Amino acid sequence: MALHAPLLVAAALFSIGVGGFVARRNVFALLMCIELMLNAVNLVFVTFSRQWLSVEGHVTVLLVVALAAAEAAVALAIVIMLFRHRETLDVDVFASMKE
Amino acid sequence: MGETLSLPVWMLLLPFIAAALAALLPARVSRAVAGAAMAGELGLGVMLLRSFRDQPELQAVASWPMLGIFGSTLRLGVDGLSIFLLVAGAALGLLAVLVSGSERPPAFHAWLLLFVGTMAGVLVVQDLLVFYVFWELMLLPALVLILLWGDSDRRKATVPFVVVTLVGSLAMLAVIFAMGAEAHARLGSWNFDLDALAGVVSTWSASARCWAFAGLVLAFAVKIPLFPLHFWLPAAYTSAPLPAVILLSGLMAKLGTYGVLRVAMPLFPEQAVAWAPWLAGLAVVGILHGAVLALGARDVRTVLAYSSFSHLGWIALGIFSLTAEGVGGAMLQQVGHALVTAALFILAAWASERQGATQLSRFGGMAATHPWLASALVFAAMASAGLPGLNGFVGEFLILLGAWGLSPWVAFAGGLGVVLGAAYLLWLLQRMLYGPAVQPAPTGPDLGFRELAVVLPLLGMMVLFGVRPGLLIDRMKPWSDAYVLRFHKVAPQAALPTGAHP
Amino acid sequence: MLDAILFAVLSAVAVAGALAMVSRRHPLGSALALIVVMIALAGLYALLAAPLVAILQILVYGGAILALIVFVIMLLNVREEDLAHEDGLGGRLGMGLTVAGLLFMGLAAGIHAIPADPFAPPPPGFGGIVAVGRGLFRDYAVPFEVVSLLLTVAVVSAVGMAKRRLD
Amino acid sequence: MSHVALLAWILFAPLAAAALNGILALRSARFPVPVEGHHLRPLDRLSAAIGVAGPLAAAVAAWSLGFEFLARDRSLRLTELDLGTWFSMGQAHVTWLFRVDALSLVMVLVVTTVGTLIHLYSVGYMAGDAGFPRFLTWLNLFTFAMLVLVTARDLVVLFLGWEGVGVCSYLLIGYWFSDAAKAAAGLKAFVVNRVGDLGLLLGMFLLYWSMAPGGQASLDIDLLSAHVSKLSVPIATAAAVLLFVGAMGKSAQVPLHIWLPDAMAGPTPVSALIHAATMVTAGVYMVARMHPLYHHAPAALAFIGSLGALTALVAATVACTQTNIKRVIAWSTVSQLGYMFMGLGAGAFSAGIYHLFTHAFFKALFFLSAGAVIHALHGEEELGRMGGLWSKLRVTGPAFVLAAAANAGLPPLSGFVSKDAILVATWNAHHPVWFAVGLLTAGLTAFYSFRLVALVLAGPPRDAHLAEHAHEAGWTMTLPLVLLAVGALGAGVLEWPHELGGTLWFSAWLEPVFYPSLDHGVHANAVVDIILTAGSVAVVAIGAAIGFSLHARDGASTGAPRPGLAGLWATMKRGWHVDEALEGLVVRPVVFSSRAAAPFLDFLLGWGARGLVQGLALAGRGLAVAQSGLARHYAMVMLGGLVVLVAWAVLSGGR
Amino acid sequence: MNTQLATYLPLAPLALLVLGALLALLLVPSVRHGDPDRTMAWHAGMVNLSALVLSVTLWVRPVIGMEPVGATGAFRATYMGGALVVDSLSLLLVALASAGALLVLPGLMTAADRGSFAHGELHALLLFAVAGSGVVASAGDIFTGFLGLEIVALSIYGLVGLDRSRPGAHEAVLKYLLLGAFASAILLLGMAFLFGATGSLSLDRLQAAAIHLPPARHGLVMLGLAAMVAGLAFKVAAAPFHMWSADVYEGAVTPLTGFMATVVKVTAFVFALRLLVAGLAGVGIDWQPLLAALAAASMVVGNLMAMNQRKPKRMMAFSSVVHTGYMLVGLAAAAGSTGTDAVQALVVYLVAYLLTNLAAFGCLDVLERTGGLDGALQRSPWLATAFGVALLSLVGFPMTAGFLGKYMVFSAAFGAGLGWLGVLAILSSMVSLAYYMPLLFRVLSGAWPSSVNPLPLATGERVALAVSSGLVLVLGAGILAVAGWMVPGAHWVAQWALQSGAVLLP
Repeated sequence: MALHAPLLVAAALFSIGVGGFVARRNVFALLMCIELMLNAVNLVFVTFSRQWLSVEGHVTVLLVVALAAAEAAVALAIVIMLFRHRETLDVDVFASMKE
Repeated sequence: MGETLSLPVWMLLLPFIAAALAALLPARVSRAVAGAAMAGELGLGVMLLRSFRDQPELQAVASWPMLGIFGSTLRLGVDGLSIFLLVAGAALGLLAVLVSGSERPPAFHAWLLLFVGTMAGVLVVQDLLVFYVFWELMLLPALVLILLWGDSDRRKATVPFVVVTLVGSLAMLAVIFAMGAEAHARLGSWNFDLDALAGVVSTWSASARCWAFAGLVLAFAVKIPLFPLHFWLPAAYTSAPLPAVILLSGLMAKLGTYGVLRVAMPLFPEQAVAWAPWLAGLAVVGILHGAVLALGARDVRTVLAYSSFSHLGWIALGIFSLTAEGVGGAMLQQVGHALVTAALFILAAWASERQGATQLSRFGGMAATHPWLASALVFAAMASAGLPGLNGFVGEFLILLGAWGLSPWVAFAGGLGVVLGAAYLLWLLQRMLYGPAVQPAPTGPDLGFRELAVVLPLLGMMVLFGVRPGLLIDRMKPWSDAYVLRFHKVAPQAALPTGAHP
Repeated sequence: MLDAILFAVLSAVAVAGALAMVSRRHPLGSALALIVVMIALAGLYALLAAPLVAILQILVYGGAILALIVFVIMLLNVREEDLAHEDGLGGRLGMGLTVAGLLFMGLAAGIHAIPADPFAPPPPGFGGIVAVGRGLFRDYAVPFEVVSLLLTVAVVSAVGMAKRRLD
Repeated sequence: MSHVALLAWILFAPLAAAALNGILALRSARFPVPVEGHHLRPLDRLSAAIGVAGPLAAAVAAWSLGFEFLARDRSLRLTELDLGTWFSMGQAHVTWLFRVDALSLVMVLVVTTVGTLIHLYSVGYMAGDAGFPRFLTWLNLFTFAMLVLVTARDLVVLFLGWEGVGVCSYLLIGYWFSDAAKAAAGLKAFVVNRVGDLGLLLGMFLLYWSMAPGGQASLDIDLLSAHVSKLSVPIATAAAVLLFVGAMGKSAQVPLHIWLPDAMAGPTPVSALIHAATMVTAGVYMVARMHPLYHHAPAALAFIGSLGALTALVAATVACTQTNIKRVIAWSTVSQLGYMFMGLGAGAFSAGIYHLFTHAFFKALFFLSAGAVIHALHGEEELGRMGGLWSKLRVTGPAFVLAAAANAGLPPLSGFVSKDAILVATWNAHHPVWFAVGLLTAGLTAFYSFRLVALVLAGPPRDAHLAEHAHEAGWTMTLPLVLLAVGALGAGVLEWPHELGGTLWFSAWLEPVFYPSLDHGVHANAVVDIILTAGSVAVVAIGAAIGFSLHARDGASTGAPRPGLAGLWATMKRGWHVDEALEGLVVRPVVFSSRAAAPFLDFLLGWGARGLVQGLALAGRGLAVAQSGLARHYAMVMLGGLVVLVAWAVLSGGR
Repeated sequence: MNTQLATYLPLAPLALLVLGALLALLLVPSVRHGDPDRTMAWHAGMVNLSALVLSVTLWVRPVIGMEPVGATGAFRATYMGGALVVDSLSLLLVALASAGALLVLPGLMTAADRGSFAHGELHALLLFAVAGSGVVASAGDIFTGFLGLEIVALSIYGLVGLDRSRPGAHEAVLKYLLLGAFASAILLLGMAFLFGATGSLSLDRLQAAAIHLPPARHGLVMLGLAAMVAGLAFKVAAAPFHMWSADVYEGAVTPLTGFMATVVKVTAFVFALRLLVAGLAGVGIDWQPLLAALAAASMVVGNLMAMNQRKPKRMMAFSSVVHTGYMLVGLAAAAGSTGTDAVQALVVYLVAYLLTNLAAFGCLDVLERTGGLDGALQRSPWLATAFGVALLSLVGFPMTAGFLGKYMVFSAAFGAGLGWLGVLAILSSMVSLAYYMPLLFRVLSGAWPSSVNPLPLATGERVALAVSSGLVLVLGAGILAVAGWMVPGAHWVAQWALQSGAVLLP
């Protein structure tokens, strides 16, 4: 099993996440797209640490997971605040500032 | 290399120090301080003149080592080109303070002094980067003086003035960087000294030098202003307060031509020779265009503003003729026009405040009510029209003479400016002074003692320099002769034209 | 050989799950799809000699984060009309995925440029809890501590924003 | 007293007088004293004394210098006053160098002598005018400038005098500046003169640069004259013509003559001194002074002569039709100047100068006596209200007649001699056309001169009331008339033709000056001369007779002699519409561009500059579409950027 | 004092910041009596001040364990096997960050009094943000640095989101967070590829690996670079990754905007310096075009957008995009050249930019709060003067910090053979006049409603504005060095910047 395959899978997942991010309007969907991208990144890390046989990649993955959790926490807090405020999960509603 | 402190350095520092003082002191005192400072500046200038030797090279040189990233050594000094402009700057500064009302706040005089100081900086430094710094700083006092103490429509006036000027000087900045980088690559260290750069850029490709020359000329042409970059001028001149306009048209405009002489042409002689006819053409267009506009203008200050534009065209024409006569005449005219334009603007302002208006339609018959003011105005106007025996003539004559050396047609077209000049000046006098007295009649007394004390010396100098211009040109001649010789080398036919025969 | 097949299957599941997640209208659906992706990824990690990461993937992600998301969705008891009415989602997705496809092509091309030398067999215990733990707490103590700081900040921000007005 | 000192006196006495009078003028302008009637205020008396003393001193010095010269060998009749360098740049080295030789001395004598008389006259004429000192200031200053002009040895210094007299004339024409029309007339005079001056300047430049390659570039008249032979004929011609353009302006040659009739707005002494005796002849002097150049350029001479002939004829026709006493004389001056140039064109320099000399006397006399008439009629200038004054004006009347006769060229008056010399010269120089024109002009001249005499003096008064109160002026005005009359009568002696038993003292006096360019035209076949002279005298007599008889009848109108001529008469009266033509061709376009075209151009420029900024701002607005406020749009843009970066990485990667 | 302990002294500023932040958390609930807001503010101020003083002192007098690097007086100390680094650059960043926090603090307090900030969190988060840039400053490996950036980002989210008074705040924080997370993911992807290419993320090992990197792996490095640069471009708001900035700047309360525009951006640039100039210095790839393209895009787009803005704050947002472009010019020059000139230039520009924008946003805050910009000169001359100085510095007028920075960066660009970029930068300076000058004119000569009273300014705000605009002039006076006169402040900055360059390129 060579180096390329998992990398390609990661690239695919990342791209799908990106595509979703630019397409969706639902806050949760957007958050999950970001999670997906982070997971793709993790896959890349794991793959390369498999290649280098260095544990650094694994450590990094764990830290990225923590990072993801942190971001999710803040994000969900914002979602709660916004929902309390505007009764919606639609991101497009928030476009008062432009040009 | 000279010592670290010399007369020019003191002349550079004095206005800044005085400005700091004037800003902090109460109004009345600050005006006195400003006047004293300018008088001192003038005194220093006279001392400098007394020690001046009639030789082409830089004199009273001071030099410092510079911080590496800024260049090698900073040289300050004066030569035949800059010395009289420096002294004239001091004189005009004194004049500006004298005519500025005592009700002006301290800040006003502080800014006036800063204006003079920055212009002195432009005149004495030999390092292009520092030259640029002063060149830019010079804009700030002008801007503030107009914006804070100008007329009602000052906003409209300053925007194009500032933007166009800054655009021009940024073009110069680009060229400066390019040259500095070349020096950095060639000499191993940043160096903006004019002489050093002249050696460095001479190896550039023709097209590169063309672009560089164009950039520099653009920066200076805006200040002169050279047609078609003059559209900012009338609004700025007419909305500026009197003391500011004295410095604007008296000296700042000359710094444009000074820059061409000092920076643009020596660095790129071939381009100068190649472009001279076209630039001279633009200058002539400016002469005529300005004169025609002045003929049609309906406001005293507008007439004078356009006349200033037209006269700067004369100076530019002399410079671009690249003949000893033309360049010398231009240098003479730089000083001469400073006198005349200052006198004209001052007298016109006094006339307007007595008439309570600046539109010519509301003037008339002033020669009957204010004979002395009228006589002074006629006198100054005649000097401005280049009447032989007054200081306007010799310069214009030499310039036209040189222009013929470049091309008879240029001289002819420029000569039409002599006719138009007489026309618009006399037409101005006709509308202001002659004819039946208008209603409401001008009020207030004729010229008082203080006003005479201001204006008589000016008129006196007009006669003096008209009859004995040697007092000035004998200082300038060595410089201008040596200067024109540079262009022999690159193009003999440009330096001593035989006058293309019709 | 078995690895290859497993890898193929898991990758297929992951990609399919990802696509499903992106295209589901209701967040709950997307969340479930995401869970599938993560489990598949955990499998891939295991295949790539990262057992600990695989386990943590399932525990932390499948457990904590997803639970958090679902919990919030429930907490807000979002009604159907509160959802973003994703009219024209298809079109946007199409466009988004096309551009993303460009990105994928770019990444793929870049990946292809890498020399694909086969993996050396991992040393025993590689990616095990001991190795990773030693790395985490000795060599990479600083990042670890920084992450703790990060989490603190996250909590402070979250609380600060989410708590009701003091007055 | 040494010659140099005399020359200094000649130059600076008037200047000093001008300065002193200037102070008085400023003072009286600032602290005005009311005037009553035609009386001099105390201050005016002082300034009158100064103002007359200045030119008088100059005149005395001039005459003594003249007699000194007579005592000398003709080759030594030269005096120079060197006041050092004026300016020096490149090859242009100009010095304050004043020189009096035979030619200059003639001019100096005319200027100072006639000038002094006119100063004296104006003391009476201007008495009671509020600005009396100012008037004398300008008059003195003018005298100084004119003397500089005629004594300058350097063309640039000459140009100083040239413009100086122009300014003084501007100020004097507009002397009554409260009348906008008069001031405007001064403006017109100055600007038209400037057009000519431009020609003069360009001529100097051409000479300068043509000498420059040899390193002999100079504007010193004598040096130029010495090197003039080095010039190629075309260049010499071009330079000569350019210089002559200057003369056209100053000496009112077609088409630059339009300013002179309007210049009559000034007080009459001004018309007499500046616009008859001295300034307007400056052009003639300058051409004569540059004679080596013109001798070197025959084509230029031909041009000058032809233009002179044209001017003489045209002006004469116009003079026949004028109804304002001063305008008649003004047009006649233009015509006489044309005569002089015709003479120069024929190469008869001394004849031209001689006509200048005599003309100064009789035309000054003409103007002053006319002024006396106007004075007598309380400022009335219209012929339509004159007539029948012979009995009233015992001194002025005869002087007026004498002036008219001299102007017409009736023998034995000075005008006859000088005009005859020119006519003969044209014939001998083989310019029959010029001769014919000259002859015709002579007839016309006689006609309008005596038309004027008839309308002013003869017949019953057209305005009884005016005639009733007419009175002779005081001695200050009549004395100059008498003296000038003597001059107009006797000046002819100096050049009385051989054939009539005279000697050519005048041309002999000028010969050392004109020697280089052989002064032909005078020594010729005596018989032919006699015939020509007789012919001209006949024509003149006929013209005079018609002119007088037509207008001496009582009830004679100032208009066309018979209705058929009315149209032509009107055209001629309008000066052949030259003024209107120039107005339309030159003034209108300039005014239009100054009011409309040029400002519009500037508007466009400013607009373009602003447009540049606007354009950028517009581009910005286009860009702002992406700034929609929607997060996913921003993300899309970012994604685009990322794709580009990745593409760059991949494409430039492998190497 | 125990030398063992003394060797850890250089870590003091960072430790101080972190502990201060945590202490603030403990203070939040406990302070109930007295005036809790003031207490918290004093706490934050003191911590920042002492961090500033400490780092400056350490720079002036290095202690044991800080080995000199090169001849410029630069130094470096490493801890825990290179995981933590304290050198001239990191001390400079800490100093800048805490100084920035100090200068926005008064404005934030006034805003908090008006708005309904939860003060405790406010100051805690501000401290955390500074601590985050402290982490970036002394991170020994890229990932730690990235975590530091995330700390800063998360605290900014919190700071923006805390403000319940501004309607725009929620929207701002939402956009910022979503796009920020998006960008972080991209950045992480790049990091992963870089890891793949070199096998490690720690800087010194990266340096070592970069020097003899098999060409076959260059592709991977490029891929990683592309993604990381994209992510960083978002953090520094470089076009086309800038679009969030205008909305977020507008939505956030102005002092906070000032903090974002300055400290966050500067921190990200320091990270970029560490990664690109130090980390990958050796690798034989030239990615100048990448940065040059970003720089050009930022200058063009920023200018074009800024010209059309009616709200000064949005205008400033886009103008700061333009300035990002200038900084990227410096970065590109640094990436290209091997000398330290470019790095020094960039660092000087960072300092100038920080001071200038802090002054500008500070004045803008006060002015907008009280009756707008028009004719502010009559209302309160000193404030108008400060704003004028800031604007002139933004234009790059001589004798202001802006000119010094521009001069050095542009000349560096010309020196590094990026002449076209230098010319473009100068052109963009020309264009920028079109939106800076009108603002200046409004302040100087606008007509103002006479009803408005002279501005009520808190003492702290006065001091902050005076200090920032004053420092702008002091730094600008550095140009006097042309006359051989080393203006102290400017000279020190130049020296510090020089040493920062030296530690990056040993």
